[in-house]
Amino acid sequence: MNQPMLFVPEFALLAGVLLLFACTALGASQRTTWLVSTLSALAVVVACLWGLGLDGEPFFPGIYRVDAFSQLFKLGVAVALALCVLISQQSASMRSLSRVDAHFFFFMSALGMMMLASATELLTLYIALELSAYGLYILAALHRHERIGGESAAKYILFGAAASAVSLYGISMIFGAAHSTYVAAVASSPMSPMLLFGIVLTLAGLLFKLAAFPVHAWAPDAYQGAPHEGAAFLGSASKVAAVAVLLRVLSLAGADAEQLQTMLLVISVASMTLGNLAAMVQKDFKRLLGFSAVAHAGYLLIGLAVLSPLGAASAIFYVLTYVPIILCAFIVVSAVSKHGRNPAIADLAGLYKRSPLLALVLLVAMFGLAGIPPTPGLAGKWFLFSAAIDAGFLWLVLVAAVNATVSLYYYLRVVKEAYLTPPEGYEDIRLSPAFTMASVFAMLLVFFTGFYPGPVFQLAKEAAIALGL
Amino acid sequence: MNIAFTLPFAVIVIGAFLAVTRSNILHAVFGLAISLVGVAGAFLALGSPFTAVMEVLIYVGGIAVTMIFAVMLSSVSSPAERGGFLRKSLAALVAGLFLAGGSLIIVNADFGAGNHLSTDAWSIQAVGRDLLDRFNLAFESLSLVLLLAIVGAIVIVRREPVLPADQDDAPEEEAA
Amino acid sequence: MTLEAYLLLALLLFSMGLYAVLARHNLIAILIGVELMLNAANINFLAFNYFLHLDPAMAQIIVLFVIGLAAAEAAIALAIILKLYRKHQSIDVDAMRELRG
Amino acid sequence: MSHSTLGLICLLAPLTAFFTALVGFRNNHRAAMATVLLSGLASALCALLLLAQHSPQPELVTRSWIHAGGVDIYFGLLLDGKTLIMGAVVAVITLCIQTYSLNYMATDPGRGRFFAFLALFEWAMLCFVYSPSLMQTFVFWELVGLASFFLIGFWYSKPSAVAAAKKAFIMTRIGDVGLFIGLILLFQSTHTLDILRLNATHFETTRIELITLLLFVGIVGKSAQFPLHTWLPDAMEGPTPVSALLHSATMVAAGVFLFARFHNLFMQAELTLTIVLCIATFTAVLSSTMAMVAKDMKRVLAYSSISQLGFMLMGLGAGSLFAGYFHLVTHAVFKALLFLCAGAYIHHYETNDIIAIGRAGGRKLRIVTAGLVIGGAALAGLPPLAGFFSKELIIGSLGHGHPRIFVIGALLASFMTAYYTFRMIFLVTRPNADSEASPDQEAPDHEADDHHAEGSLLPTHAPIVLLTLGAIGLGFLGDSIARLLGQSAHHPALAEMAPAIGVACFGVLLAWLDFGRSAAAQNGFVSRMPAVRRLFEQGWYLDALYKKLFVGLAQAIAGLLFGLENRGFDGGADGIASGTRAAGRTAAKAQTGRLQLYIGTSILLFAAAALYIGLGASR
Repeated sequence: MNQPMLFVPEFALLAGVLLLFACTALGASQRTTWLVSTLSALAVVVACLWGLGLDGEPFFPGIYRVDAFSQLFKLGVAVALALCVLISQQSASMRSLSRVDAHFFFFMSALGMMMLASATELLTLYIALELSAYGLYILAALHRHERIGGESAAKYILFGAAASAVSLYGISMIFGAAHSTYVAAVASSPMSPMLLFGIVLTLAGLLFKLAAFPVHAWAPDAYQGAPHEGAAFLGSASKVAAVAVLLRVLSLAGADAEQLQTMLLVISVASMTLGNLAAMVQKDFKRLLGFSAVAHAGYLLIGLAVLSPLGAASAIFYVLTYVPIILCAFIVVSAVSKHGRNPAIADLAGLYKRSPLLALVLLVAMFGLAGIPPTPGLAGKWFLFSAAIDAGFLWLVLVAAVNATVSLYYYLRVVKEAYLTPPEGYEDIRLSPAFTMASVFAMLLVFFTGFYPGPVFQLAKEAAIALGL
Repeated sequence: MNIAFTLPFAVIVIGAFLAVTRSNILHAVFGLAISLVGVAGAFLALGSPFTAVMEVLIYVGGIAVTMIFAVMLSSVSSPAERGGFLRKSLAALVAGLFLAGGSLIIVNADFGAGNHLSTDAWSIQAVGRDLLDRFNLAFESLSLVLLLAIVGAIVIVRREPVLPADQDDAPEEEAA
Repeated sequence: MTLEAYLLLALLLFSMGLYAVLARHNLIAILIGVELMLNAANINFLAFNYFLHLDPAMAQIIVLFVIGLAAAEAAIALAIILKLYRKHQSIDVDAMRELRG
Repeated sequence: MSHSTLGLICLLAPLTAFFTALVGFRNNHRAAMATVLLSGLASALCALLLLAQHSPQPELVTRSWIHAGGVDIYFGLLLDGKTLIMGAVVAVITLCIQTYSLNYMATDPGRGRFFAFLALFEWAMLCFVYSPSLMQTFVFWELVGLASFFLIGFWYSKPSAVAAAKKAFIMTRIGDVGLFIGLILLFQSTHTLDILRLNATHFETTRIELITLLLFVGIVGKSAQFPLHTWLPDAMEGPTPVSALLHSATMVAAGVFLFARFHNLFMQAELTLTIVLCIATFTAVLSSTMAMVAKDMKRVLAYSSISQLGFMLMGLGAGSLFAGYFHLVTHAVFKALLFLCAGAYIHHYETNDIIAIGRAGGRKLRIVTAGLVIGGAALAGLPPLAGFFSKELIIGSLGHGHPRIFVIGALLASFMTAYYTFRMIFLVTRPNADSEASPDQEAPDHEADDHHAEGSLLPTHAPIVLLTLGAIGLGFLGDSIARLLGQSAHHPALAEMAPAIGVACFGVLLAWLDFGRSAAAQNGFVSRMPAVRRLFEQGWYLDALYKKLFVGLAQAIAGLLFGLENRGFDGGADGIASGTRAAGRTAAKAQTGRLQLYIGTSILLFAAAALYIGLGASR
């Protein structure tokens, strides 16, 4: 395979970036930009599908790896991007002036995330991390209700900047201890206190992206304060990229880093417990999703913490199937929202009467998050739990199962609101074709992976093998 | 004591001290600038004149000046640092613990036989070559980052026009 | 001078930045703290490179990039802070407590 | 038609009906009801045909779902004796109840949705019963619980209904955690999900004790055994047809069926069996005492369900698959019958109170009263009705090689069952306005306000008649059921049966003395001991205890974690729910809104971890 071809998904994305930059610069209308953006995103998805089988190193050796692992994650990012772009035709929750420009940030950030999946050198990785994060910071600042939006964006970027500074300090320690920034070289260098010190500090910045305890506090705020489409992107694509980069860095530590594993397990348990408990008392639907994202970071960390190929494969499967599920939830948020306001859970009342399709999308989303069949949520948990038991962490599974029980409570509260409460005082919702398309597409993805998890899990296993854990 | 180390050391610490403690935000920014000049000195002492120049140009010339602009735009008089003894002491505690723990790691670290002053002359040519060779991708991405930041900053601070009472676009406030 | 001296200097700078992040009321002052932390990492990179003579160009390039990233980050953060000021008429971190619970 | 076609129709009809009724006929109740009824008919026919064509060898109709880690996970049908019987029972009883609901729910504004959920319930239960793999078993076990949540909470405008639905869901989920871990452990030890192969596995280690114990935790939750039984009486808040479905062939039967499904595994675990026997016997006695004083007709039946489930588990735990299974089947029939009768009274007289129903002239509903008497007699275990045979077998199986205490417990529960059943019957059929008994003013209101459509009575009476016939005749089918299960039917000798018949007759006699004869005070012997009555009425204070326990625990933990004062617990909701929510509120308080606190905590924790790990590595 010649070198430029390895880069096809990124090139497609870059072309989209340039087109959208042109749209921004030339002052194209909102509708034109949306069309350009949607078509480009589709092209990216196609490019990523085409690129699934690629393998190679397109640059100087050791900097950037294109393999089954990276390509699968790129596909996940691309799908999330396409769905987010598709539902941002109106973007009522965004400041009216920014609705054209937002697409540019989506694409930029997605480019950073794709690079994160492939980067095998810490500097490249750090730059990709920042590229993806800056796009999200900007997106988070565009909510039309500026009071909440500004506060959440300021908290997000300052917390993020501090976390990435800690991370960079950690990378400098790794550089000093391992005499290199190449992941391969670091992985083969002998463990020293300083190296572990560096790895843990680096993890702080990466766990920040995943919204795991204790660096989770930005998530509910950012979910609540970002415009709906931005929050959707934040909740889906960013999670995918975070898992990719975490797996990459954890493979540094090797399988025998017992204390590191202990730390990750503690973080996992704390994340899921805190996220689920706090989600229970939320009234704002997006904030609830924010806390639920913290809980899901906890579940994902089970797969990462066991540091085994099976664990990695289950985490990959979980996060990939999580994308359409969480996007279903955000489609509902976006469609229910009136004048771009954040919907409270009470605003979902009688959704079943107001828009049956939307109610079904919500049902699918909540069942998926709760892990109820026929969504892939159950298969994902099954894989994660079996990996944990294989590694001998029965207690962890116990905690996670109790947590899943607790989480059902608030997911079902949402379903109950939509199906059992009468829609008094709320008018019917008319879905635009774009929303209908996005809903159907997202639900198809959920049902497909729910009924046939086999193919995706197979891909996840290949990815885990390519990672070489 | 080596003057090449102590001078930057003193400048950095004094500058940082100002930056961290001055309640007038303008003074704090000046403190940051002083500290960064010291960091540039340290870079020089570490044999890298190129980065030292960049540090002064970009950081002191760019970032610090931008901050001053921001301060000017937001308010001339910064918010008073009220009380907050508890917050300060807690912050000092966390920072102090980090300092103590980090030094423990550093002092105990073993850097092997290669730990001595380097005499290699660092050429700007090598930097330039590597930028276009090994770090080509990072270099390109950095340009994207800068583009993103410029566009983003403009988009964020752009003022929203107050539209006529259009049903959908009327700016609404969240209930107080 | 030894490598350890430079590393300790960087650590001190980092801790001071950390203190600023945790203790200051003013959002810009918090940002200043972050900049100090980033510079501490930069000193680390160059010091390691200089004393362990690892790679003639790598550390310099890293430092260069970090400076660039810091500039971009500062630009975005300042823009957000400015916007916040317009809405709240304040850039005190204590004014940002609407999102909680 | 081939078996696979029949099976697929049987499973897919309710699912199709669910979606059609829910999405397609949102505003057309008539069409929704017709669709569901047709699907119920199709399922019942297919299930009966499958039963009629059974082959001696188990048959698998499956489709592979996913291949992971060397294990094939598939979905489909397993056709053997156990599933065929249970499937037919589920499908037929569901059909009866759907027919019955035509009248019962005739004027309810949400009847289309109600029928849709009935279809969902049936689908989940059938898929659970016919499941060939662990995965499918668990998936549909959960869905059964979910569907019951929707049905119990169907009258969402009643806060008590919502609370009951929540309670049912939470209580059963507690058990499900155990079940889930048990299933995973089972999978880990055997590396197969295939139920047939699992049942053929022989375990060498004591791990089987742990696994079966965990499975039993799930069963305790689902089949409402002590200490997780408190949800079942409250589940009465749903419409009566739902109670009928829930208590007979679905929801609670799922637990017992699971036990029967894994009977071979349980037989390998001595310790678990003993625990099962203890809990089942205790539950049977405990809940019978509560039934003796309840005045709400549905509540009496609910307590009796709990105790009969205890009986089934006693039979299974004593090692007799046939006895327990047979009782599961007969109980499904007569309990459905009793609930439908109760529903007819409640519907007609608009009260749940037995005494009030009797005074209002309950016996004038002749067909219903006949059903109540026959169903009650079957429940009491009077020969030659269905309940007699199966209960006899259970007591017989307990007699072989088990401590005396279990037999005594069973006889005691059997006596109380006869007593409270006939107490109910006599109060309804022989009302006595001069007696000491008074209708309970605080008894819960009758169900919905305005479902009074006196259309054709056929949909009400036909299922009652059909089930009455079942309650009379099913007892004689024991031999064929035993053959289907591959067991030999054990016919106890008359001498063995004597004690059981004796206590049952004694119970009836006592009920006659207390309630039946014309001069009776209609104030049972229990009621004459106020302290005992209070104890029984309050369900041995277990609900209050749980609430105190869980709320207290949550408060203690919350207080310990954050040192905050606790306030604002919801008084009404279930203790566990409000306890967890309190913990939730405390957890949400940790999100203080202070940015620097977030950053500080994070850095402190990460630095601590980094130091611990870094310095730990140097040692």
